[in-house]
Amino acid sequence: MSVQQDKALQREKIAKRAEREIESGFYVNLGIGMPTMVANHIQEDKKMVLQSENGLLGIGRSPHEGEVDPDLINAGKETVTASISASYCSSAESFAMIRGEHLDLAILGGMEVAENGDLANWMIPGKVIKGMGGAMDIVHGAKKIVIIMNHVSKHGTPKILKECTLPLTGRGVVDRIVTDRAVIDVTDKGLVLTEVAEGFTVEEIKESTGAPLIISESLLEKSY
Amino acid sequence: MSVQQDKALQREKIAKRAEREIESGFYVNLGIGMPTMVANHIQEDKKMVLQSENGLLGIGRSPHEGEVDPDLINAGKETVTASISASYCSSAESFAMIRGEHLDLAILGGMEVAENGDLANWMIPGKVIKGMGGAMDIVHGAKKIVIIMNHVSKHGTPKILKECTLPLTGRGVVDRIVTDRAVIDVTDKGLVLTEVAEGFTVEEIKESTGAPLIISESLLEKSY
Amino acid sequence: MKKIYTQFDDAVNQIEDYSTIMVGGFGLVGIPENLILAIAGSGAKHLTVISNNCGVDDWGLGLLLENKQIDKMIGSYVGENKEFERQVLQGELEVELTPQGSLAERIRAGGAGIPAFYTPAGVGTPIAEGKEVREFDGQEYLLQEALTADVSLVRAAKGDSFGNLIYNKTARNFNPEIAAAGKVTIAEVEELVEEGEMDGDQIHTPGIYVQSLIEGKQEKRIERLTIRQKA
Amino acid sequence: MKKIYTQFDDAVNQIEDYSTIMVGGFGLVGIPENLILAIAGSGAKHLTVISNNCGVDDWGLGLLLENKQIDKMIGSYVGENKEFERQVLQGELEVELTPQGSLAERIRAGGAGIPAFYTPAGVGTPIAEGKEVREFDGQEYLLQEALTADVSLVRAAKGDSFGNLIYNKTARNFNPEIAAAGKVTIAEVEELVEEGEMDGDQIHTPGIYVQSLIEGKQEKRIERLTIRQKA
Repeated sequence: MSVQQDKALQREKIAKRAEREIESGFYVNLGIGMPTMVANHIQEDKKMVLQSENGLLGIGRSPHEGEVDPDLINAGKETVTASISASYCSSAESFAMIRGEHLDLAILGGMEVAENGDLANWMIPGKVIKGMGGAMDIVHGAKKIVIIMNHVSKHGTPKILKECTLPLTGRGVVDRIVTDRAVIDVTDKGLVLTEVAEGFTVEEIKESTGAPLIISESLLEKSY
Repeated sequence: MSVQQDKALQREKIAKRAEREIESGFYVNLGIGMPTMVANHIQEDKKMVLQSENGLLGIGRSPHEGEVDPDLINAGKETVTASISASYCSSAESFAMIRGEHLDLAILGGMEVAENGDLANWMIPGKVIKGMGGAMDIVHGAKKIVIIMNHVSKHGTPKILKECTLPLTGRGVVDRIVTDRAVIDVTDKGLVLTEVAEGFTVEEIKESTGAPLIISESLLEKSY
Repeated sequence: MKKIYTQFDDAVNQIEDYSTIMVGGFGLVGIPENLILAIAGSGAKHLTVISNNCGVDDWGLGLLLENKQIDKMIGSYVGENKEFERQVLQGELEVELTPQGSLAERIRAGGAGIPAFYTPAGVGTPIAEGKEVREFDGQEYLLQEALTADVSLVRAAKGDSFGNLIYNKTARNFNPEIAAAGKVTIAEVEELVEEGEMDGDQIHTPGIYVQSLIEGKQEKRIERLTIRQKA
Repeated sequence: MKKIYTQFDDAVNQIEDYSTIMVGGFGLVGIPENLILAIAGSGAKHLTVISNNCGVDDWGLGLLLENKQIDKMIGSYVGENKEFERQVLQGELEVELTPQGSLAERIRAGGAGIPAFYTPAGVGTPIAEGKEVREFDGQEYLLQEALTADVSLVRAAKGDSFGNLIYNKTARNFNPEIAAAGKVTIAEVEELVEEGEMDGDQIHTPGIYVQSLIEGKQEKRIERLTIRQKA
């Protein structure tokens, strides 16, 4: 298997596990990038509504060729369709919806997460700053914030840390981390390991995590 | 002439003079009570839009009997119609429009006006407080605030004063006062008498005003 | 997707004693009249009510006053109601008056996750007492805090099973912002329509703000009938 | 009642050097593309531009960058544009990044006469530097101030001679709030309709916010065409 294929599989695996966070009846915001992939895995029987922060409540599937409407895009600027119950609003109204915590869940990408729930996912010092877009608002804007990312960086170093080294997107905002290796909850007592992915041991997770882990009493192994 | 008729005529006279404040192209809010009467005097050739703070931009005439829509009222809770270009909005949006100073003019009633532009028009201590409604927002919400009222109280005492004695609706908010006797501008230098109504002399105006008056160099006598 | 009630009594069952409720409407226009009637019948007491007005003596929120179900009222104008006056004078009812635009904006802030904002309304008036005054760009402004409610009651012309709402004319008034500011929002709709029947560009309240709906027929009483005589 | 232009060059004639302009759109969707083209042709320089994004290299606000007409950009994401990056690195262009929701709310506040408000976004991040942080109900919030502009440029699907506007789908985005926040607002509309043709309940931007209009045809370039293959 090529490195490329391997990476793609890893992303699929994370997206599939993240899908389980979505309950029927939920209003959900999916961040740009890997979180968008979660949409492809949503089980048919789940009735949920996807919000796009540019001003669409009710994202549908991608359009067929003849169906493309240039006035209809998601927050990743991709052409989309709208679901049957969809409504449009201004960006100010859309972020009012977000900030007012009317969303049940946001699934976002991450660069680093700290044991207190700090999140860094928008800039790397020394690189040109492109902007935070809606990330800083969304991390304060859902009842539950789930971060999905690889467990370690491409250099093999932990991305879950005692303290973030990168500039923050939000302080103490993360509720759960879903990686290719494990599911970890951010709690008042510290990080709690609740699930371990197939192919990994608790020891391996501990070693590849840059902060102490409490092992949940109801730990699930080979969970996904 | 009965006192009643006399009062009604006086109100008509004030309303007619106040109508001259409205220019073609203006967006205007008319307060509840006497200001509402101004609408009856608007010259046909003036194209202007009346705003109602409950959420209607473009008040039309009163409905004919068969035309009444219980969902369509003005801020005085009277049934109205909507003009051809009318739009509806929420009260929050309507007051955003007001607060953002998008209106050109508001014509409001007054109990007392002070020489610095302070306005009192919402409560009399000792009487039951009914509430300020939209008055405190509107006095900050138009490019020009014109107060229309009788020049003196029913006891004959001045309503234009050095300082208001009643609790304020807004501080330094009034631009112009139109009464049954005179038109007075609030300026940095003090109150400036610009027009005197038919039947009154400058001396009489001075005597019935509770604050010093500067006489405008371009004073109009018998102006209305 | 949303809970659809068929009985108004059931719809308001979740309103408990000591709840804070927000109620849409301006005067008697746009009020959720059947939901209010049901609360009057429910016996829920010690309510804090946030609404621009408090109905009239025999209709709208006036019915809850009559039943002494309200402990505190937050609004901008309460002058249409004799019983209101009596209860205030007797010390039976607490009142918090807020300028109408500030009230609307405080409710909007509540739904929008804005804890507080500055507004010019009320500076230099009795309303400013105990509130922070701050200068921006040479002008003074008052700090006003957000309002939210345990339960919000709104009325719309149309609603669908996803909770999307469309209001009619000036019956919109406080309803959209109140729908967003309730932890739980119940919508009384004149007509429940099929999903997809409302154009997404024309929806005033997106369904995310609404937890349950009920269809009903309103009396739509008119407070000040004003008629133009035919020439 | 409103000024109706027939030439885009005339419409933007009032934009002077050193003006602050706000421009509607998210990515390339909903941008007033012909008005932007006209500014590119007008030679107006030293502009401060407030817009969520800054176009792409050869379209939208990217055209003004190419011409070095922009001194300062206030937005939330500017990553689609290589020339932007070059000018920032060379110190030719000043950038103020604001979280997208705070940007939208700052613009709304500008049009709504709210000088400042508190928001949770950015607390504990580099964005909070130099800004007041204040606690409400045990949570920390950042003070953000309103944004206004000398001239606002928006695009709508429909407009009438009273300045009323209706937007299409996600082309609405920042346009309604930007229309309200400009001292002068120019609307580029796909279709100029007769007065009375738009239902008053469906108007997104009431005419009070719009000073002039111009009808035009847009290219509506697509940034990220995403297609579902037929099964």
